[in-house]
Amino acid sequence: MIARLVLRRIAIGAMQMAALAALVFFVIRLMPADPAARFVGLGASPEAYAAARATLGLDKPLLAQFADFLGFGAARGLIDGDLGRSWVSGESVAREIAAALPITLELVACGVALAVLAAFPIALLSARRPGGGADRAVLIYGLFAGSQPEFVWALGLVFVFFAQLGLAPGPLGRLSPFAEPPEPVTGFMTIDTLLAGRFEAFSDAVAHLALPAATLAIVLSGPIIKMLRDSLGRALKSDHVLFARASGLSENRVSAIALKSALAPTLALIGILFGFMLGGAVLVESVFALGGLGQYAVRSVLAFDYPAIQGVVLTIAAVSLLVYLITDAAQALIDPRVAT
Amino acid sequence: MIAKPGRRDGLFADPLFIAGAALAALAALSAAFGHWLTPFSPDEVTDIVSEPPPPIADWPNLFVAALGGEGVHWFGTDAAGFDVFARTLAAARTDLLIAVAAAAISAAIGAPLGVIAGAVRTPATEALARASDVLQSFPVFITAMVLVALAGRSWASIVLAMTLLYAPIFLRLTRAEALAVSARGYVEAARIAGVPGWRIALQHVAPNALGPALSQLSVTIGFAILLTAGLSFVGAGVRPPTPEWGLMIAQGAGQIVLGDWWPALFPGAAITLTVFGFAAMGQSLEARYGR
Amino acid sequence: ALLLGCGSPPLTNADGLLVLTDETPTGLDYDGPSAAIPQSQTGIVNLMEPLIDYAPGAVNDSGVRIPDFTRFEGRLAERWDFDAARGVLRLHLRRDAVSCAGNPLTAADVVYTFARAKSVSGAAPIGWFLANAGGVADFDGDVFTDPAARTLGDEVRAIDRHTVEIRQGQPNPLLLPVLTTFGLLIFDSVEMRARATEDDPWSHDYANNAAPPSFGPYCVERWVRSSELVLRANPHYYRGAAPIARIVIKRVPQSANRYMIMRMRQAHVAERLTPREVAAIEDVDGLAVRSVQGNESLFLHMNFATPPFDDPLVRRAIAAAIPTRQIIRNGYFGAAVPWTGVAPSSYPGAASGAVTTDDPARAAALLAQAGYPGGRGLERYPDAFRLAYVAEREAVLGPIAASLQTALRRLGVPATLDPIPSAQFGDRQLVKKDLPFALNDQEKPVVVDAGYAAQLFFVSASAGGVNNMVNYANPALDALWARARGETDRVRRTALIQDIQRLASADVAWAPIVEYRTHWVGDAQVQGWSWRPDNALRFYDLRFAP
Amino acid sequence: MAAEAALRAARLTVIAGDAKIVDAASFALSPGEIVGLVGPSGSGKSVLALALLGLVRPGLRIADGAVTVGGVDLLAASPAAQRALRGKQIALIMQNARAALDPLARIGAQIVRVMAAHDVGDAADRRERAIALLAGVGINDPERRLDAYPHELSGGMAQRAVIAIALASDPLVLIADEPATGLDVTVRAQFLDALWRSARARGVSVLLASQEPGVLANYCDRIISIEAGRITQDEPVRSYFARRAPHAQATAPAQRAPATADAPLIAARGVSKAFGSARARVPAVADADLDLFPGDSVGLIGESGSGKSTLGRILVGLLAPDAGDVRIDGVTLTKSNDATRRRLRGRVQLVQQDPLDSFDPRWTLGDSIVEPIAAHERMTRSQRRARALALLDRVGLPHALCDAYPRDAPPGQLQRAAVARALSTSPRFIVLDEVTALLTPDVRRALVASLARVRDEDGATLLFISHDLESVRGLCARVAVMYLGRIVESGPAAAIFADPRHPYTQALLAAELGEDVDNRRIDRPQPHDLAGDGPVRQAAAPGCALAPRCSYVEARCRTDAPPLRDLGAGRSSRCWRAEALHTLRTS
Ligand SMILES: Nc1ncnc2c1ncn2[C@@H]1O[C@H](COP(=O)(O)OP(=O)(O)OP(=O)(O)O)[C@@H](O)[C@H]1O
Ligand SMILES: Nc1ncnc2c1ncn2[C@@H]1O[C@H](COP(=O)(O)OP(=O)(O)OP(=O)(O)O)[C@@H](O)[C@H]1O
Ligand SMILES: [Mg+2]
Ligand SMILES: [Mg+2]
Repeated sequence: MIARLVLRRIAIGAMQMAALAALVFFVIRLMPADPAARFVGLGASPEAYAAARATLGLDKPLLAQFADFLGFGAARGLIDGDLGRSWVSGESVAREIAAALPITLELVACGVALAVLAAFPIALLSARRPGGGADRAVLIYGLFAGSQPEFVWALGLVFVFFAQLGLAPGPLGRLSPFAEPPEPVTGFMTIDTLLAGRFEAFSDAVAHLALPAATLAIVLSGPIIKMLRDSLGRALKSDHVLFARASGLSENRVSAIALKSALAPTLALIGILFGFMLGGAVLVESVFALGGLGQYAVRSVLAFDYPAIQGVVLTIAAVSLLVYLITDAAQALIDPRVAT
Repeated sequence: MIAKPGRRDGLFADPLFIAGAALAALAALSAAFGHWLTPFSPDEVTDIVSEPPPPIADWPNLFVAALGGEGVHWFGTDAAGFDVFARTLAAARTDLLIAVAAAAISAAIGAPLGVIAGAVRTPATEALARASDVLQSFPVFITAMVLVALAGRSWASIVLAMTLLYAPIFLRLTRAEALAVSARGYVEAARIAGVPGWRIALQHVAPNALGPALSQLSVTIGFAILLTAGLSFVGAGVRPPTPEWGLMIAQGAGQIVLGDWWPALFPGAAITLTVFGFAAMGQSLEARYGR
Repeated sequence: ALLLGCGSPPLTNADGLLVLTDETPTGLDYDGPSAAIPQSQTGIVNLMEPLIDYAPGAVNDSGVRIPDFTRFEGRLAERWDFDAARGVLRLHLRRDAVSCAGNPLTAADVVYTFARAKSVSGAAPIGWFLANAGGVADFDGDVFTDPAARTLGDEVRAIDRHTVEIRQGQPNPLLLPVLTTFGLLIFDSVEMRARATEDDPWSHDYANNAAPPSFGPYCVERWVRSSELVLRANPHYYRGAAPIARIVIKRVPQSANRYMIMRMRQAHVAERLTPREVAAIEDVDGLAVRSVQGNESLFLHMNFATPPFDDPLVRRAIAAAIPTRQIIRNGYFGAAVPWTGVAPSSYPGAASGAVTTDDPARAAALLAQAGYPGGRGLERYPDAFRLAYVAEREAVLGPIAASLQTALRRLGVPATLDPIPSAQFGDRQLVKKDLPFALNDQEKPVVVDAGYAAQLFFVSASAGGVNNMVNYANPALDALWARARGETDRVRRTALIQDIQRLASADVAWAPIVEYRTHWVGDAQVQGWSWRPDNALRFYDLRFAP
Repeated sequence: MAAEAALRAARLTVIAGDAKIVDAASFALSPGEIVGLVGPSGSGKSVLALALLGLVRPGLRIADGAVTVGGVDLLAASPAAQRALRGKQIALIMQNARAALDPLARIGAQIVRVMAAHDVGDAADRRERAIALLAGVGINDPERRLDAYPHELSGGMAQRAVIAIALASDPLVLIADEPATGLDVTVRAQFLDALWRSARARGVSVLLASQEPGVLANYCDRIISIEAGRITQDEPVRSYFARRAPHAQATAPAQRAPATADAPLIAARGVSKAFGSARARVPAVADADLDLFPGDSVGLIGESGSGKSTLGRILVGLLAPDAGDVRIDGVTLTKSNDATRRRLRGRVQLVQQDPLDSFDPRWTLGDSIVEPIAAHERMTRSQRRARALALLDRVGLPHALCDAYPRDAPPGQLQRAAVARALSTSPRFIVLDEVTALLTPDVRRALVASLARVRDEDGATLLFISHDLESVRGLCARVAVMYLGRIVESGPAAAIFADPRHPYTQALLAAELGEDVDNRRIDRPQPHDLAGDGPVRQAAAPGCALAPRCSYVEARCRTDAPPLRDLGAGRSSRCWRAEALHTLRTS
């Protein structure tokens, strides 16, 4: 029945993507940009300008352009997995995204993982004695952690751990500048270094990932802790936990039961946060010069690079939908009621 | 969970709510009357750049001086020579204007639609729900950037962008609640009595389904402030030198490494306290009106 | 513990040179879409080699060698002779130049390079434009209308394997100068042809996205867009392999971070720090600030096509209101000098103009005279007074724009600030020419000649003023340029060009503000700094002091 | 006897803040004894039940007292020791079985982990034991149920699973908190039988909290009465019923015979309604015929899920039937039930099961009560208030309620307020859907009485849907019995109660727990009980729907479905052997 759930979600997702594609394409074309202008640049004669418009396919009617974008035109397009060429770099957008996406995924995955790891013990601590001192402290923290723009944390951490204490490597990307990056297999620096069996490079990558991931972790831990705390509190009040106590189960067992039932809603939240951070990590990325998807998106928007923007938005939407799908499936695995 | 009515009085028994409300009020006050507290204009540079705030020790006599109408850079000046104190106060106006407007408009659009979509199930309303899902699957930050790039860097277009992003959240939230409420016995009773649908939606469904939207409203204001700041940071927010906390932090952040902590610290504190305030209110409302 | 394990690893010179910059090259084809971006040029000029270059000149007080703009020296061409009568430049190519791909230099490479430029097949026809500026025969506007005109005739031809001739259409003293610029660097035609494809016969894709094959001192080792560019010395380089075998150019967007990393001695060179950060570096031992009063300047442009800027009185009033002293003190921390001319004062033929600034009283008077006493009446042009500048330069231009805005507000001028992304700024300045009011610190004429600068900016668009961003049109000036263009006598030409400049500044075509120093912050051990008009570092010249 | 008490509570006191929820409760259970704990809702039964295991819900605290189990004072013992006692010595059956089960764990796992906690048996044979337990509490094919999740079980099965868990490590004392509430009468009886048997078989002493006199009378040896947290009486079951005998017969059975002569007010013919998707189709009501005459009062009974509510909702035009037609007071129900409702407006009314749910929490009761009128007439505040007060009088409620909010009124009063609202439009026809289900017996009687008055005074026609046979007997002139969406028997109430002509009706009646201590269900043989828990829907099986459970089943029943046959005297039944039943039963 989980299979059914997955299939249904995939179908819906596909339709959403289609709608998105259309929306993005037409919205972007409202932007007050004149890409052709940039192409001809210096020494633009009207003819050169016209030529540029032709190269960009801007001379065609909008619907024709849309058809091309989708791949129903002469050239390859969306349905062939081809996102066109960047107007800034002239490089294939798909290739550029393929390079940037893993960077962001790695960052966000580690950030979320850290946040979750931190959240569980803390939430348990507060749920043990609801309304107690610990509980209040946790609540306050949960509200506080999310109350600053993440770049404040990022800059703060860099200033303290790099500039002041010299513990962390500088915000110079994913590896020490002179370190030889491993053959990109997964695109995840940590994994690739391991695959290449280069452990010094691995620890280097981890060290460079530490601060950015920590930044995300701090920001994300807020909502996660809050959610976990609330649903854990609800679970511990519930009849079935009381009944478990009444049947003489050990405190740890009882906590485990409560935790399991608190997990489902939290999973959903994690999925949402993950999706949000795919684009939202840009602030952290740019502070740490990671060159991830977010930075790519910002660059593209500022440069009115239509194909790149389309590519990024669609990619992020697709990945988030995938993540939602995964979390929902996981939820269904935990909670049989969801699956049916 | 269904809204429990008539417990508003309870709100002010909740320290969390009081604290939150106090912080929010503080921000509102500085937005309204901040300019009375300093002779400096938030958008005119002085000739002194990067002047540190006066040491606390001097504050008493400086205070006297200030009462004497003399200008004091309580929070120092930034790299452009702006008075940080004046700007921190004035920024409250920009940020609250954007955030409150965005949240309020989103709620004003999303919540009623949500009630309708939940109270009357027609193909049209179903389509509405699906459409809002699509809107929601947009990457928030990038979409905001695109929209701002579209409509130009002004507070109005930021509000527009946020409305597009937040209205669906309200819609979904309220719709779910409205669906639950429509299944309640009293709605059924009204139906049998032949009460017209619109009237049921208005008198029964709406009041009982808006609880979650209320707590969401407060939370959203916080989000909106942060998003505004983030947009400023990547240069897609309000135009400098508009006093805006995010912009001030972004500009001041570069100064920290030069040892000038004040241009970033004070707006940073302001944004933290304000967002925390709204988050706290949201939490406390959520505890009462559900989510 | 993890952090402790591998925090800041010590920086060793053995690994090579680490350069921090705000943006790595976005493309490496000088006819590509991103050649106008300065950081792209950094990549191009270190990978490719010119036919000739300026001879090295004196070393300035901060240890930077300035070219001697009066003398040329051979690069890929070891000798050349110019037949003034026929207007033919004969270049004798050196025989020992070998490209990164290992191909020896031949005349075919030069011919290919010009043929490619003339094909205007790239996104931006820089090569064509410079050849045109240098007066190379048949490099004219027809290429855009007439496909036939895009094929190279005999204006550039190989005499033998190592001799080429370039023929001029009419006399033009700029031919040698344009040959030094990044826009006519020589391609390795063998490699380029190998990379050509059906729909990309001129290998723009490869040159732009992988590496431009050439005979330069460095070759691309690794390039991750918007992250890093790693260069490795070309072992066959005809001047001998570069002293620093490896150059790592890292993108660190925030200047504050670049500053911090330099302070932590974790990098060798940082580009484009803010004046404030540079000032703060001065007294850090182990680090040195290298600067040159080059060709970078800040000016205010007011578009003649946008009222009220069509009124010279208004332009003069605004100019008079500019708080130049405050800008130099608070914006550049003293690292700039007032600028009165309209061409870089270091360029041959540059003249100083007579635009007064820093005079609020005069400004007020002029405004009143123009019919806007106390600024009343100007509120009719809110859009005209949106002061645009490149958003990416916020850290530097923000404060300056702010003090300018304040100064204007005090006059009653309803000025607002409008930072816009560089890409968009470029579109509007270069093509649409519809920016009404803008602060600009990006214009540095790549051909070292006041005349070229004058043509670029002030000759009316119809007469070849391709970068006439303010739509300034003055028949008298155009006439002067028409004469100067063909004038081969140095003295007379200079006289004409100085008249042009005087006209321009009399009309306040621009309100020049300051010429600011071009800075690099470097590790003290890094020696051999040299400056070029494109402001891109020449890594070949650098070495580590023992 | 005091010595070997299985459980002894002394001065047990539970407080919320400074309010005493349970006040110095002292009593004892001797081994093998089944003791009833009776008290009105909110009197502290559940709190006490939990406190006996040393547990309280958040907000509560055990302030004082001792609970001695197996010779140990549980409250004084260390947490570890307490855990050891809970489940091992003293086990709990919670009021709401569904909520008590861990929704994320399989039934088997939940049983086994309790065994593990008290290391009963060894890991290997625990599964076997679990199966045995489930079988013991009367769950059929336990192997399969072992791997079921709680949400896959029927209410009855969930209840039994909870008992199985409670019995997992053979406790000596069982605390059962209203274990049978919310179960179908038939299922409930069987379930309590199972509980009683396993208790007796294992010599377990049981504290059985309940408000149902029937339950107490049938299963308890002793009765402890609690009110507002204080134990007021502790007496043998007989003396308890001796005391409360008087108002056992509060309401007189309905005298009015329906005027079947004149045309029916409601005429339903071949009404069918199905729910769910094409794949999983649930025929909620199938081919139902029903006539109601002016002033008529029909009891509609049948186990949960048999389609009573659905039929009721169809009759008031809330649902449009898939097939068949319904004429109400001359109006034919159209498919578009909006249109219907507009035309019927006010002439029909519905009162629902959950009174709290049927009032808008934000409205005063007064406003809610007059809403049906206010929806169509413009009235001033004062007019509205006047009408509201009048209506409150009609159902005998204090005027104070007019300005009260739902949460401030006890369920009984709310339910009457709901009736008042229904009466506001002086309807011809009122459907009452299990209006008594959530009320305590005495409140129930009061409501039934006022309903009878409504019927008799202004001749409204009532359809009274209920599980509770006592109320039906008290109110209804005629009865219709539903099973799996079909009306299987109908006729005059007295006749049907005296001599049911359908095996299902018969089982239903047999399952009723009378208040007669001398005629306990467990002492009677129960040859004719239905098998299994609740109805089993087989898709398109031919033959009688009851066949799988019926003890009179014969070949014909499995092959072709019986029609609703007229048996004369206004009776009809959907059984091939209707006439024979009487003799079969007695023989
Ligand atoms: N967690 C709690 N905090 C405060 N008061 C409570 C709590 N739980 C129960 N009470 C109060 O204790 C009293 C007894 O509740 P309890 O559930 O034991 O009654 P009951 O006899 O079980 O009623 P019912 O028959 O409806 O189950 C009620 O007045 C209730 O308000
Ligand atoms: N809205 C609905 N959607 C789907 N199925 C429904 C719906 N309403 C009722 N059913 C199904 O129709 C059948 C009859 O339901 P109904 O509520 O009429 O029975 P009932 O006799 O009233 O039961 P109870 O005594 O528990 O109230 C049940 O199997 C139920 O699951
Ligand atoms: Mg109870
Ligand atoms: Mg029902």
